[in-house]
Amino acid sequence: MPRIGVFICHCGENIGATVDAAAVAKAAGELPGVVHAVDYKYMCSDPGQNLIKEAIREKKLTGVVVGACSPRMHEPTFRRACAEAGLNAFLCEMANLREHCSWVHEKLPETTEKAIDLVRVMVEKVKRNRPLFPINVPITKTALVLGGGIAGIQAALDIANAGHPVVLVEREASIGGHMAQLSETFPTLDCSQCILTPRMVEVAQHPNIRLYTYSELESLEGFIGNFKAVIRKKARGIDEATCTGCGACIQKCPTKKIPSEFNAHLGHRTAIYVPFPQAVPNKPVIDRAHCTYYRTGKCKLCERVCPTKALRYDQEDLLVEVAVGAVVVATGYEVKGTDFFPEYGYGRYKDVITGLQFERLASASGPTLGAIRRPSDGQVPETVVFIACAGSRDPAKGLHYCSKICCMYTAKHAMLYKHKVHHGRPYVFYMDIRAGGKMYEEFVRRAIEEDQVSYIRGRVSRIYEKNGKLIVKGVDTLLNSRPVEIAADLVVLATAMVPQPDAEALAQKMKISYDGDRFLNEAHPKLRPVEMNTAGIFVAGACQAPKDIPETVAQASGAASKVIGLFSKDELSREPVVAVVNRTAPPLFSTCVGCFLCETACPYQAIEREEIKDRNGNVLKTVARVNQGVCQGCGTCVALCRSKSIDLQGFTNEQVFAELVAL
Amino acid sequence: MTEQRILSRQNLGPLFERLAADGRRILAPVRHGDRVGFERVTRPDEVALDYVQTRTSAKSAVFPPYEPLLQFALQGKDVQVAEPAPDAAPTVLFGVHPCDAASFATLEAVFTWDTPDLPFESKRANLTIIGLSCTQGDAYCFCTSVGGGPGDPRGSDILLTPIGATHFLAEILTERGQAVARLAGELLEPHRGNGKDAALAQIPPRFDARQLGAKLPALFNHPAAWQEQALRCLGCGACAFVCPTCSCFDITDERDRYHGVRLRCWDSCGLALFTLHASGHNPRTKQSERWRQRVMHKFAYQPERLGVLGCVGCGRCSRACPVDMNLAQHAQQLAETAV
Amino acid sequence: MSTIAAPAAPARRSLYTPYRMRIAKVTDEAPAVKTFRLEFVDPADAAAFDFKAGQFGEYSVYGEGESTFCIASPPTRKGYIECTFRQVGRVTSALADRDEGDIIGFRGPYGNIFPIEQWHGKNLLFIAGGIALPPMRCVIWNCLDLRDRYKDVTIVYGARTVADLVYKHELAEWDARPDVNLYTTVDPGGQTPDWKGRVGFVPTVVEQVGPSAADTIAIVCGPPIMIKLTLPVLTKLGFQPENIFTTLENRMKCGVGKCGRCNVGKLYVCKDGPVFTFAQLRDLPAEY
Amino acid sequence: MEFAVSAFEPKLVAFVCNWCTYAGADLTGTSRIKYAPNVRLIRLPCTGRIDFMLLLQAFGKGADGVIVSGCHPGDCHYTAGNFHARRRWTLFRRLLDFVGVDLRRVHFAWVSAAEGAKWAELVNDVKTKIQALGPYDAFPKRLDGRPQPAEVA
Amino acid sequence: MEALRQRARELLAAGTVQAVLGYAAGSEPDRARPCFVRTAAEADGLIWNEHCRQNLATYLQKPEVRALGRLALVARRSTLRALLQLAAENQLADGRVVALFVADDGAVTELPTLAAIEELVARLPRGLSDADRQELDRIAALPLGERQAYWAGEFARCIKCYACRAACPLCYCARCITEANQPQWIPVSSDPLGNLEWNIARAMHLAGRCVDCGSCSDACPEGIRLDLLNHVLAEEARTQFGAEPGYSVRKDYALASFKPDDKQEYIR
Repeated sequence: MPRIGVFICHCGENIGATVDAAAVAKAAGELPGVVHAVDYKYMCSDPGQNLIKEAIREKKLTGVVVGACSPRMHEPTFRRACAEAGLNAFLCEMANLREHCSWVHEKLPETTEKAIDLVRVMVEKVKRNRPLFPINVPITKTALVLGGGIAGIQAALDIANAGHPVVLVEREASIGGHMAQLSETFPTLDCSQCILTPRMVEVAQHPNIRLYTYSELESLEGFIGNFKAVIRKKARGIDEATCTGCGACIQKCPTKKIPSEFNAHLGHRTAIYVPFPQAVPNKPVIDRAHCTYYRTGKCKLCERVCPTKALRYDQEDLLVEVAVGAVVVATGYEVKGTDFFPEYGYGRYKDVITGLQFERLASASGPTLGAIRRPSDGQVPETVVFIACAGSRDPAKGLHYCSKICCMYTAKHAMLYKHKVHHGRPYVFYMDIRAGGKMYEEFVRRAIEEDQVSYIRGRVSRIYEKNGKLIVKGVDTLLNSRPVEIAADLVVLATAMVPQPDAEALAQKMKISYDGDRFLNEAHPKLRPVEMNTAGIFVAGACQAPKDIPETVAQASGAASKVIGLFSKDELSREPVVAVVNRTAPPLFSTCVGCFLCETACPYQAIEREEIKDRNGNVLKTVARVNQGVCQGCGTCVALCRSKSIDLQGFTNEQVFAELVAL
Repeated sequence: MTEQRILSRQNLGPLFERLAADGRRILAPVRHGDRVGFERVTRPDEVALDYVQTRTSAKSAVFPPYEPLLQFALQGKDVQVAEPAPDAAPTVLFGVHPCDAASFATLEAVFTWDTPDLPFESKRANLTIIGLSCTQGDAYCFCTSVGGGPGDPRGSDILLTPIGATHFLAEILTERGQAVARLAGELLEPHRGNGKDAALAQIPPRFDARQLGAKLPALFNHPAAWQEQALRCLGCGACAFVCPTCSCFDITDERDRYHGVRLRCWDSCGLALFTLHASGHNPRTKQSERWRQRVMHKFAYQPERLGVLGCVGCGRCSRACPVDMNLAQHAQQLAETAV
Repeated sequence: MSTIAAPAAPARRSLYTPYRMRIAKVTDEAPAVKTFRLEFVDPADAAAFDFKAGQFGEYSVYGEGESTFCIASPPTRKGYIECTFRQVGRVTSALADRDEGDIIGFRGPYGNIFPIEQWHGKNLLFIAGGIALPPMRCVIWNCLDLRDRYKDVTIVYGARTVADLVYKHELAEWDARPDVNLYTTVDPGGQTPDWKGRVGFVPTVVEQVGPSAADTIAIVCGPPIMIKLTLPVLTKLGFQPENIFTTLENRMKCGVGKCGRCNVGKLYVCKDGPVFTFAQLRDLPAEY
Repeated sequence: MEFAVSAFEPKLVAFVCNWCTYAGADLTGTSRIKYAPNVRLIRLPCTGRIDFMLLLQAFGKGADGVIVSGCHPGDCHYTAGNFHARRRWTLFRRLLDFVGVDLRRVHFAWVSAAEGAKWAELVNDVKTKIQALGPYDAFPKRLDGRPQPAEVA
Repeated sequence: MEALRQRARELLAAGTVQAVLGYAAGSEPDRARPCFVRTAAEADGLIWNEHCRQNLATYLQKPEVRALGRLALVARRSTLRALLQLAAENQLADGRVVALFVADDGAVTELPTLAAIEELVARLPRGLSDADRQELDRIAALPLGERQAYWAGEFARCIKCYACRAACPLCYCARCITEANQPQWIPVSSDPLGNLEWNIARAMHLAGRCVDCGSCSDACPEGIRLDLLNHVLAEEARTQFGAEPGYSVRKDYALASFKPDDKQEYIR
C-alpha cells in the first residue's frame, strides 16, 4: 500500500473559518493508504514546510497531498519542499481547499464534506503518481534565419552579435528585401537605402553569419534545439568565389529588355544581372529563362568578357544540410498587383501603378532616377490620385484586414510627389486615416496642411481612360456622398500587403500554422508574439502580419533575443508533463497500431513515426513516438487515442480515472 | 422412474400459477419479432412454444454472463470479504428443447468434476427443467449427430412433447420432475397411448460425434483440417457466448471507491487475448489454433476428461456466426477426412 | 463507507474465496520484481493449510483482481508462504503497491507437485533463467532442508543482467554452502565490473559445467528460448526426457480446471501440471 | 460524494482545463463569490485532454450532472486543444442524445481565467437545473444492482 | 457472377494475385460466406448476390491473411471505402490488394490501385438505404424517455462477444480499449454500464471513420442495430465538419482537425 501523507492548511482563517481543517485531516487519516495526516495554521510557512519534510523522512512517505490554496499558487512551493526532503516533486499534489472551497461556500457541513472529497480525490490520484524527471534536450547553438529583408537582417545581426552562428537564407540574389526598394521612409523621410545598406554589408562581413542568397529552404526536420535544415542553393551560373563583381558580364549581355523585379517592372535588367547596384553579395546570377545561351545554346558573351573566368553554365542546384537549434522565419510580404482590381482596369492602364512602383519612381536609384514620370509616356503627371485601402479592409476582395502601412506611405507618396512636382495636384482617396505611431499623425497632418494634399474620404468605384487621362470616379462621403470625378495623369493604388505567394507551402514544409489570410500564426497573440507554436521556431516581420519597418525591426530583435535566450543554456530543461506512447513486450512492442490520426491533432507536431525493426533491420511495425522536446503536454492526442496507447505524464488515464472513482 | 402423462395446453395456466405459488420463478422462451429468448414469465401466453431455437442459450440460468464470486470493502489497511448470498430462488426452466436440456450435463461436468463450484451448484440445485420436444428443426440443427434427438429426454426433469394442437405428452423423468408433478396434481392426466415419435422433427444425423472424437487427436497436426476453415474466422466470441455448453470464463474485479466485487464473466477461447501471457507470449497465436482448440475441446478433450460431449447440436453457433463458420459442416468434413 | 452485511454463513466456503493473508515482509529482488512473505490472518487457515513443492496459487488484490504465481517458499518452512512476481499488469502493479501489514488474498494450493520423494538418493541439477527461479526456489530449499536425502545439488542460474538476478542473498548463501554447486551467470553485456560469476547464456554454461546425467534429475525453468536451447545440451549430456522436469506457466484464472484457459491439449496445466517431465511434454501439442 | 441532506442535492462533476476555467474558478475564490458546493472539479491541462469516456465514468459513478469547461475559442493555452475538444463534444452530444442520455445533464461552457463570476453563475445554474430534473437514475451505475440475480436476460 | 469468376481466374492464372477473397455459397440460400480462392479452378465457387454483405476488408489486418500474399478483394461500395480509409490510417499499402468492384448489374471493375478506387468510389451514389434512414428517424423521433428505454433494452441483450468489433474493417486495434485494464475503462462484464460504455465507445471510436458497411450489426448475434449509432455520428460529422471518410487516401480525420468557426451554440 502506498504511504501517503496529507497536510491540511488552515491558511490562517482563510480556510479554517469555513472548513473544519482538523476534521478534514482526521477523515483523510482514515483513507486507505494514508499513513500521516495533520493540519496546520500556515502550511506554506517554513515550519509548515518542515512538517512535510519531516513526515516524508520519518514516515517514508511515497506521496504527499497538501490541502491548501490553489495549486496555481503554491504547487511549486510544496513540490520543492518535497524534493528537498528526497521525495520526487511530482509525487506531490494539491487539493484546492481555499479558492475552490472555503472562499466560495458558506460555513456549512457540506463545505467540510467537499473539502474531504477534494482531499480524497487527490489522495487517490497521488497513489498513481510516478516520479517524473525534467526532460533535457541538447541545443545546437546555431540559428537559421529565413529571409534577408530588414527583419531577417536585424535578427541575424542580433543573434550573431551575441556570439552565435547564424545561417541566413535569402531567396533572391541579394539580401535587402522590400526595404531596399523604398525611396524614403515615413515619418522621417530619411533615405531607405542609406540606412539599410550598411546593415547589409555588416551581414556580409560578419564572421558569425553564413549567407546563402539565391537559396531556399528545401526541408526542415527535427525539433527545438535540434533541427536539420536542407537549403537549396540555386544555380547562379557563376562561381561566387572567383567572381569579383566587376559587372563586365552585365554590360555585355545582349538580352537587356527583361522587366526588372527590383524596379517593380518599371525598368529593365539583363539576363545576367545583379538586382540592384548595392546588392549583397554583389555577384550576378544568370536568369536561365531569358538567357540566350540557355535558350539557344549559343552566346556565352559573358564568359568571353569575364576577367576571372567565373562563369559556370553547367552549375546545378546544391543541397546544403545545416544543423540548427532555432529558426527565425522572416519571409516578408508581397503587394497585390494592379491586375487584382477589375474596377481599376485589371492592370491594363499603364499609369495605374502600385505604391511599390511609386517607390521606385521616387527613388534616386530607380528607373527615372527619382523623377516622377508616368510609365506610359514618361511625362511628369500634373494630377495624381492616390487610393488607399486598395484591396485591404474589403471583404468583397477577400481581404478583411488592414494593411496597416498604406495610410502612412500614401501620405508619404503624396508628399514626395509634391516636393518633386511643386505645381502638381495630389489627391488621396481614403476610408480612415490610421496614423497611430510616434510622429505618424503629425506626418499626415503635414501632408495635408503643409503640402496641401487633397484628402477625399470615400471609395473609388471606377477608373477609365478618356482622352489620355485617367478618369477617377468616386464619392466624397464627407460631403453628403457627392460624386467626385478627377481626371488624373497617374493613379497610385496602395494595394494590400499579402503574404508571399508560397507562404502556405513554406508553412506546411516547416509544419507551422498560418491563418486564413496565410499569415503565420504566432503562439499567442499577446504573450508569445514572436514565437511560433512549434517550439524553437520564431517569427519576425510582415510574414506574420502587415507591419512597418520599426515594428518589424522590433519584432526581429524580439525573436533574436528569444533565440539568444534559448542558446544561453547547453540543454533545454522541460517539465516532464508530456505525452508518451507505451511500449510493451514483443510481439506487440506497443499497443499503438500506427494509425497516426493523432499526428494531425497535435498542435505542436510532436508526434513522430518510429519504425520497430527486427535484428535484420526489417520493419516489423511503425508506431507513434512523442518527441518530448516538442510536446507541450496538452493531452489532445491522449483523448484521441482509441487504444489508449498514449498517455500524459502527470495526468495519466490511471490518475484521472482514480480521481473519478474517488469522487 | 419415467411416468407418462398428458398435459392439456389449457392447463398450462393453472400449472404456472401453482409453480409460482410454490415460490418458483419460471424462465421460458419469449418471442420478440424474429428473436426468441429465455425470459422470466408468469403466464403461458407469454411463452413461445413454436420456436426452433433461441438466440442465446438457457445456460444463463446456472452460468449467467456475469455473476459475483465475492464482495469486499476496504477499510484502512484491512479488507472485509464476503461471499454473496447464493442465488437460491427455485427456478423452472420451461420449454427448453432437448439439446438445451442436455447441455446442463456438460456444464455440470465442467463445474463439478474436480472442485465444487458453489455459485454454479447453488443455481443448478434449484433448477427444474421442463423440456419441450422439437416438432421442427432447421438446417443448423444437428442434435442427432451428437447423441441427442428432437425427443431426447436426457437432461429434462419433465419432457413435454406436443400431441396434436391441444395436448402434450408429459414424461416425468426425475425426482425433480416428480416434485413438479405433485404440484400439478390433477393437471396431469393419465396417458392414453403413445404419439411421441410421430410428432417429432426429422433431424438426419450428419456425423458420429464419438467417432469424430476418437479421430481428432490424429488430426491435431493436420494443417489442412483447420487452416482453411479458420481463415475466415473473425475471432469474435459469438459462437461461444450463444453456445449452451461453452463455459470458459474470466475472473475480474470491479470496484467503486472502497468496495467492489469479484466477478465471473463469460469468456471465449476464440478471442485472441484469451491465452495471452503477461510476458507477451501467446500459446495460441493463430486463429486456426483457437478454432482447433474449440473443436478439440468439445469433441475430444471433454469426452475424454469429463465423459461428456461439449456439443449438443443446437446449431446456435452456426446461426450466430457472422461469417457462417458452420460447426456441423466442419465436423462432418473432419469426420470424412482421411487421417 | 459502507460495509457489507454478511450473508448467512454458507455451509461450505466457496473455492473462489481466498485466504486473508497479511504481508509480513517485502523484499525487492530486482527491478520491478518483489517477494512477499505472507502470513495467514486466521490461525485456523494456517493450521489447515498444507502444500508441496511445485504448487501455485491465485494471489489477489481486492478490487484489482487475481494473478497466478507459484509458491516460492518451501513447504518445510511453516507458518508462511512466499511469492515472487514481476510488475507487468493491473494486478501485479497493484500488488507491488502493497506494503508490509497490508491484507491480500490467496487461494490455493493448486496443481501437481515435484515428485521429490522419488528423487531420494539422486543428484539434483537445477537450471533456471531470470524470473523463473522462484518456482525452483521452492524445490531447492525443500531439498536443501532435507539435504541428507539427496546426493549432489548443482544449481545453474542466469539472468540478463546482474540486476535481474533474483534472491541475491540466497544465491550468496548457496554459494557459501559446501554442499551446493552454484553457477551464476549473466548474458554477455549484462555483467558489472565487480561481477564474479560467469558471463554467458545458460545453455552454454550448462554445457561448460557438464554435469553427469547418471542418477541425476534435472529441473529446468526459464523463458521458452532458454528451455529450447538447454534441452539439446541435456540430451547430449545423456539426460533422459523422463528425468527432466519443468513447470509451465500458462495463463490461468480459476486454477482448478474450469475456466478453460490453461489446457495444453487435453491436459489442464492447473490440474495435471504445472510440473511436467519433458517426456510428457514431448507427447503434448506445443500450446505452452 | 455523500451528502447528508433532505432535499435532493445533485452531484456535479466538472472537467476543466488548467489554464482558463480552473484559473477562473480560482478567481471566483479570490473574489469571494459564493456558489453551490455540489461541484467537484477534475483538473486537466486542456479540454483537449478530456476523453469522452471520462464523462461516462462520471455518470457511472453517480454524477447527476456534468460540466465541461475550458478556454474560449482562440484563447487555448495550447492554441487548439479546445477546438479539437469542441468537435469531439459536438459528436458526443449527438450520440448521447440518440441513445437517450439526457443532454440537460451535460453542460459545456467556456469560462476564461477572468470569468470568476461566470463560473459561479454556471455552477449555480447547472445545480438548479439538475435539481429540477432529479437524480439521474436512468443512467446505469458502476457496480449497479450487484449482485444480480441469475435471471436469464 | 460469371464476369467476376472470369476476372478471378485471370488474376490468379496471371499470378497478379495469390488469392481472391470473395464470397461463396453459405449454409442456406439466404447466407453467403467469405471464401479464399487460391486457384483458377476454385473460382467457380465465387458467388455474388444481395447476401454477400460482410465487409471483406476486415480480413486484411489478419496475419494469416497477410501471409497469403497479394489479394484480390470482391468489393461493395463500403468495402472500397474501407480500403481507402485503411490506407488513410496507414494500415494498407497501395497495391497490396486489387479490388474487384461488382456493380448492381454484375459488371466487374478491377481497381488495382488506391487512386483507381478513389476515382470510382467518388462516382458512386452516397447515403443510407431507405430502410436504415427510416429506422434512424424513427428512433431519433422517440421522446427522450422512450429512446433511453429502447437502447437500454437493446444494450441489455449485448453479451460482449465483440462480434461487432471483429466484423468491423476499422476496428483493428491490437489492444481494444475494452482490453485496456490500467485503468479498466469498460467493465469486463456485460452489465448495463459496461454495455452502454462499450457501445458508446465503439461508436465514438468510429466517428469520422465509419464507412457505413453495417457489418457490426449484421454480425451481432442479438440483432442489436449498432450501425445506427455509427450512422448518426457519420451524419453529424458530415453535416458539421464535412467529414466523408473512405473517399480519399488522404488523412482527413474530422476529430483531428477543426475550424475556428465550428458549431458551438450548445456551449455557453
